[in-house]
Amino acid sequence: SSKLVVAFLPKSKGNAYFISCKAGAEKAAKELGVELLFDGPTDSNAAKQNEIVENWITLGVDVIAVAAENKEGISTALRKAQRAGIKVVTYDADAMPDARSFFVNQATPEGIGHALMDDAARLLNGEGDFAMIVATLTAANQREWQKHIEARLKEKYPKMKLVAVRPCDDLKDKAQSEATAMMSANPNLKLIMAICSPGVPGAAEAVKQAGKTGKVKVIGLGLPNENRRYVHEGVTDTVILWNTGDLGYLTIHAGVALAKGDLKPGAKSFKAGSLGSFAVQGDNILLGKPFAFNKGNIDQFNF
Amino acid sequence: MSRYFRELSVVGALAVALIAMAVFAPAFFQPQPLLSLATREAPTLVVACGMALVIICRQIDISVGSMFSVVSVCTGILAARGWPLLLVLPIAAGLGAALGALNGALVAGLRLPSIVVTLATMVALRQGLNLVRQGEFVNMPDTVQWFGLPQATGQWVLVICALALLAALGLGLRHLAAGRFVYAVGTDAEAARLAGIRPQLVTFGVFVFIGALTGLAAMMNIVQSPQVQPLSGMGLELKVIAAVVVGGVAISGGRGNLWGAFAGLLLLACVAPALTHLRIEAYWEKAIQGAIILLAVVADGLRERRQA
Amino acid sequence: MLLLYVLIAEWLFFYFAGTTVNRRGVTVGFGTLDRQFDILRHSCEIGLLALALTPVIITAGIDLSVGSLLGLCAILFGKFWHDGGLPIPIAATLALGCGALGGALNAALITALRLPPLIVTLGTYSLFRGLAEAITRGSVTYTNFPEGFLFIGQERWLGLPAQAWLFFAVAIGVWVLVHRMTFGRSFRAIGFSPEGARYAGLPVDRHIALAYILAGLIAALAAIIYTARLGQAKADAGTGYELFAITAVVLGGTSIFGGRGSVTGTLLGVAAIAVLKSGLASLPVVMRMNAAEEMSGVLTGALLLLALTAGVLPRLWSQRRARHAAVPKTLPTS
Amino acid sequence: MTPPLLELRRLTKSFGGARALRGVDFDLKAGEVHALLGENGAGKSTLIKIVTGAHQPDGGTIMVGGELAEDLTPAAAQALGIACVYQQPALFPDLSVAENIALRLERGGVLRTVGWRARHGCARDLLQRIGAEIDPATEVRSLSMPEQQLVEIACALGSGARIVIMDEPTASLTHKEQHLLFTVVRELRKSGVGVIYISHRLEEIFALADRVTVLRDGESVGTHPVSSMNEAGLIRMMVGREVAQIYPPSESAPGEVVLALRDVGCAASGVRGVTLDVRAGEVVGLAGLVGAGRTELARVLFGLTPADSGEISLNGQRVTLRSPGEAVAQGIAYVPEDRRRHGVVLEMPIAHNMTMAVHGQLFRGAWLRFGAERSLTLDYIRDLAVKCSGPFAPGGSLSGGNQQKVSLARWLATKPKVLILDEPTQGVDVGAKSEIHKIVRRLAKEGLAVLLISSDLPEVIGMSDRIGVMRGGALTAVLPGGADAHAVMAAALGTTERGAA
Ligand SMILES: Nc1ncnc2c1ncn2[C@@H]1O[C@H](COP(=O)(O)OP(=O)(O)OP(=O)(O)O)[C@@H](O)[C@H]1O
Ligand SMILES: Nc1ncnc2c1ncn2[C@@H]1O[C@H](COP(=O)(O)OP(=O)(O)OP(=O)(O)O)[C@@H](O)[C@H]1O
Ligand SMILES: [Mg+2]
Ligand SMILES: [Mg+2]
Repeated sequence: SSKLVVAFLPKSKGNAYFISCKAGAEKAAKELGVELLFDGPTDSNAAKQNEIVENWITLGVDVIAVAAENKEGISTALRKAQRAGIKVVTYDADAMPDARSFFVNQATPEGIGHALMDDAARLLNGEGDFAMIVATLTAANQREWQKHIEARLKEKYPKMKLVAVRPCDDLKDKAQSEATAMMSANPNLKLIMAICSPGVPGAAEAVKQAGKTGKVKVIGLGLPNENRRYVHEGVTDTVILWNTGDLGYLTIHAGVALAKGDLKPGAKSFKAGSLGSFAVQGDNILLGKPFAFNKGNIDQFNF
Repeated sequence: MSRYFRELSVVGALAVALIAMAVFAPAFFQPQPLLSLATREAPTLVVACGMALVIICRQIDISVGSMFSVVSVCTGILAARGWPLLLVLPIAAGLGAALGALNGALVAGLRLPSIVVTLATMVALRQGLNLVRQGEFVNMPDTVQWFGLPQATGQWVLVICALALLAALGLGLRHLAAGRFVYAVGTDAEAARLAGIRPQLVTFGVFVFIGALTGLAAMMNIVQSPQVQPLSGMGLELKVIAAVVVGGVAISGGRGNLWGAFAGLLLLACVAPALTHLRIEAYWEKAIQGAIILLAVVADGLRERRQA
Repeated sequence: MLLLYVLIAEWLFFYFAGTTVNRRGVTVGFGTLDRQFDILRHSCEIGLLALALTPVIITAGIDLSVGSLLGLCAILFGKFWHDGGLPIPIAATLALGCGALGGALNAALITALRLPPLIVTLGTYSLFRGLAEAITRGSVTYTNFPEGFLFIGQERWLGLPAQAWLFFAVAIGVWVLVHRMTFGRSFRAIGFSPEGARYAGLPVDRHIALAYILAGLIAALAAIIYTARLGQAKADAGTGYELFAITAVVLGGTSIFGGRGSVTGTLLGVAAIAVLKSGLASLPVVMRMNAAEEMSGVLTGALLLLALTAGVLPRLWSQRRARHAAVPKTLPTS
Repeated sequence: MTPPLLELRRLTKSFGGARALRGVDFDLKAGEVHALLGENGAGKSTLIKIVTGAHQPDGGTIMVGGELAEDLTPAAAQALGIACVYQQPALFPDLSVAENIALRLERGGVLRTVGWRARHGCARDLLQRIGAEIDPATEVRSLSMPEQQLVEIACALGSGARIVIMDEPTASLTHKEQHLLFTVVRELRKSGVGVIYISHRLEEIFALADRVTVLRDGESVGTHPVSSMNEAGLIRMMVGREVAQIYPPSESAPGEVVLALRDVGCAASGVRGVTLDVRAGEVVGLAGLVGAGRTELARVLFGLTPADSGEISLNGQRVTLRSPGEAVAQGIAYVPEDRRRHGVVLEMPIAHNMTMAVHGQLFRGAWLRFGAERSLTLDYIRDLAVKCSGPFAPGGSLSGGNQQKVSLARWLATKPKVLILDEPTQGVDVGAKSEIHKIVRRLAKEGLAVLLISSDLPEVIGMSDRIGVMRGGALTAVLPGGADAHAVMAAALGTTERGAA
């Protein structure tokens, strides 16, 4: 066929977050008349990501868009793709700069870290104990976010204390167990911050079951659909995220533009179909600021 | 007394652990979190009962995790479509039993080694589920959660159901002829045959049984939260095998009981929350669980050596 | 032998169905040399574990801990090199030593205390992975390995992916051990009848220990290759590999009851799984369903059951025939 | 006329190549004790296993109470009223005595509940009836062999069967227990039960049985009323030749002491204070009743259960034997009693079996040399006249006697100084038996020290230069070769029991 082939690699393909990215990507692919391949590991596994990319190289796709599970791990494969004449963009989580042309940056780690920490501080009036639930602790962007959260905490909120960080293996059930244990171990806990998407509903379910709705607040990074119920019930206060559909949409547009030669290194801005223009900072295409979903606005979104 | 030495020593270890918690982290003992813990472990307990049966029968089933996921998702979809739970419940058990029957037919009918058969069905079922569902969650309506009961009531219902199942199975294993057959076949299938038992039938039955129990456990799982995650059964097989073995069921068959398996499960299930309470970093969890398993078997080995 | 035909059929099928010429006139897909090399590259680690497990399973044992040990050794290797500041070769040697030590722990528990291998290695499965996570506190990832080291995992040497040479060397080593040395004989005797082997004066415990220590050593080598391929050492390395390795070994005709089995069978088993997985990923139909991984899982499971069933069918058939043949003779004679 | 309780016609059964039964006829009437007699391996156990449904016959008919019983399974046989005491107790070691008895006796649906109290009561009653003092709650694994046998007997007794089969029930019983058993059997007969009674002890048969059927090499050679038979006649029927069997004469003059035992004991296996010398070129027989501890002594010498007291010397040098490997290195070879489990690895080729103990010598540097292996194997196949389809036929495809030769070849290949043979001719046909005897003689002539354990009294007496007699783990007497059989038996039984035997 004469269609361009764009391959879109999530960290894990069952994750609702990436499924919503895929919806935007599909929309863009349709508009642009390109063929979209979507494949990824079912669990977040760096080795499998590599294998999929290498398969795509021998399949001779035109563009590969990657959310990197692990920076170093994937970069070798991506460099190989570039040598084979394939255009590479990353989204959601970046690879090494020399292994891709552009990174579609949903929000800087700093921006995310600050937004979460500031929101936590706002809810607790800058004072009290809080805990964190993270994914596997091995995911690079989780580490990055955690680092910025802790930096912000140190710098601006001396009266707040991070009492526990527990991994949930990207499993909601595990997040729930961990949150339950954290609450009983720390009676003064005021807030749980979950920075992976299964973690937020998991923590919310734990708070709800413990009958501590309102006493222990839940915030985190997550999808509106997964958290809608808890936000309405008042268990979860705020969910912070960017528009994931737009992220997928923008990524495909950037990849195709790169393959067609419409987007070149050094560009200052980039126009992506119906979404209009985006700023380009160096080799980062910026999606915009993270968005806070709360009781007031969450029903306007469906992803 | 000495007959139940093995089970009692696990209970002893559990008691020591709980006393230690009472001294060092009394906050561990709060009714609500403990109820939550019990609720979440309830499905595991049901599967562990089935696993104990299978291992006593000198077989093993490592496909329970995959069966659990498959039944969770299938019945989750039915429940989400508004099928009445009273109808979904037997479907869950039936689906589980059917999957178990597949394992049972291959193991008992063709006399294939159970570890390999269930390894194959484990991989095939898990990947089959991923193939069809692509890892997607099933969203459940509110009416399904806790069977539509208030949360606390629902939690108690689940815990009591699991304990009732445990009690029924534990008593049945000891006091029903069928239970004694399982021990007989696990001890020596040839001697059982000579005694007029049909070992292949018992083996088949045990696999059907663990399937049905896994189906029930899946049902107990889907009523607990508003979403059903297809990965929910991941690693369940190793967790229950570990619990059963720590609880004194001999992997060589014919020895052990459900009470021990129950104690073993409690011991392992307490590790993660206990670590949180003792403010030990989470990364030690797996290592500690591994150490508990090894400790249990090493103790067994040493005891047997002394006796021999 | 059946497996060899399956493998050839599989390969030919994917060669014809999975190879296309793309828009730019380049041949792409399964039939390209690059893809064949990728298959080789990606099967090295699981292949090594399968080789490690072959002698163990021939002794009627099992080792569930090899995947976890791979993870632990990868982490230790990274730690020796990065935190310990040791040169790569020394770090690698130390990691290999740790692998052998891990195998020795299994061996000690299994032989000295006569514990069932399934349970011992289930325990060390958790223990090794747990230690890997504890050492890195779950979060440290060792990266930035020097180019020279990454060469092993990512570049070609004498035309083949560099790690393939290591893999073949180990394969030949294990083949010689199992098929050309007395150890292999001993493994088989132990697998068929441990008491029989003891009564023949064979050092049963020492040879069982050898099988497990070797398995640990090979798992450590797989860890180093894995690290070199991905350029990172992380606590989750090799998760679930043990199951694939066991599948490959059993598919290759090694009996889980011990005694029977061959290294060539294991290699064929590894190849059959790898070709299936990679081949499916290049079929357009499967690609559109984005389900190569899942489909290959389902098919591998089915293939395994098929192979097992094919193995027992002759037995069942002869039993049935014997029974039928006996029927006329049992009729009353009066 | 009422049909016989049990009627077997032209039963045949083969195991692989070995034909265990070649067309056996047999019948059992109500209210009789019918003895079944035959040499080791004659097919007695096989016959009764077919009757109890444990084995399927290849051909022939089984009639129970005048009705054709087809596709007999153990459950079906029990339903027909057939109960059996097997030669090797088929009990569940992990279950209690009461449970074992109940598993045999209780019938009904799988959902029937277990009445523990009734169960224990029933078990206690049954055990009392046969006079066994065993607590029904103990686990079977902690019982001794004779106690397990008693539990088996209790099972058969309690089943209310019309046909009770006993396969060497007295083999491991003490004198007192035997008496109780006899009473039980007579009681059964009185109540109209048919009893099939297998025993090698002729005196028991004369004391107990009404009729006797003799099996030889898988065929029935005749059924006679016991009253019309005498001992010599029965033996003639069993062996098909005169009793005075020809054993090859001793040709060698004993040389230096090769193996010297001084007060050797092993607490774990019950061997106590054994003092014995075995010289080069000498065959020392070890006689004793089953369970006398001869195998245990052999296991001590082979390092399987190392000695914990006393001294073992080889060629005048003190040695410690802690593992079979060490024993082999010192030049001790042991041809074990249970050849199917210990003697040969059934699944492995003959060649691999034969070279298994000489890996170190034959394969330098652990590297297999197939040529050397093949020629060594062919040599032994020729020397010992092993009947096989080739050096790579699996060990399991051979008949018992040929398996024994393979097991023997394995140890001859090690060029041992001391050869321990444990029941070398058990379950071996007459031809192979005399071949093995010749081989043993030849080896002795070549200067080997041979320790021959055998339960076949004529064999020990005929083959040995000296006879050691064991009882209860101790060596109670050393008699000269060709000693009187009664003297040997007296030593084996202990003089106090002599009169009863
Ligand atoms: N399961 C089996 N597989 C192969 N061969 C067997 C099996 N059972 C018995 N045999 C062979 O069948 C023949 C008859 O054995 P059987 O046990 O019936 O003899 P027996 O008369 O009971 O001897 P004994 O007095 O030693 O008990 C022997 O040659 C024996 O080796
Ligand atoms: N499997 C067993 N379980 C329990 N006790 C056993 C077992 N085998 C043997 N014994 C007991 O060990 C003791 C010694 O038995 P051993 O086999 O050494 O006797 P033996 O003289 O070699 O007799 P034979 O060789 O004729 O059977 C006996 O008291 C016997 O009852
Ligand atoms: Mg017999
Ligand atoms: Mg003996």
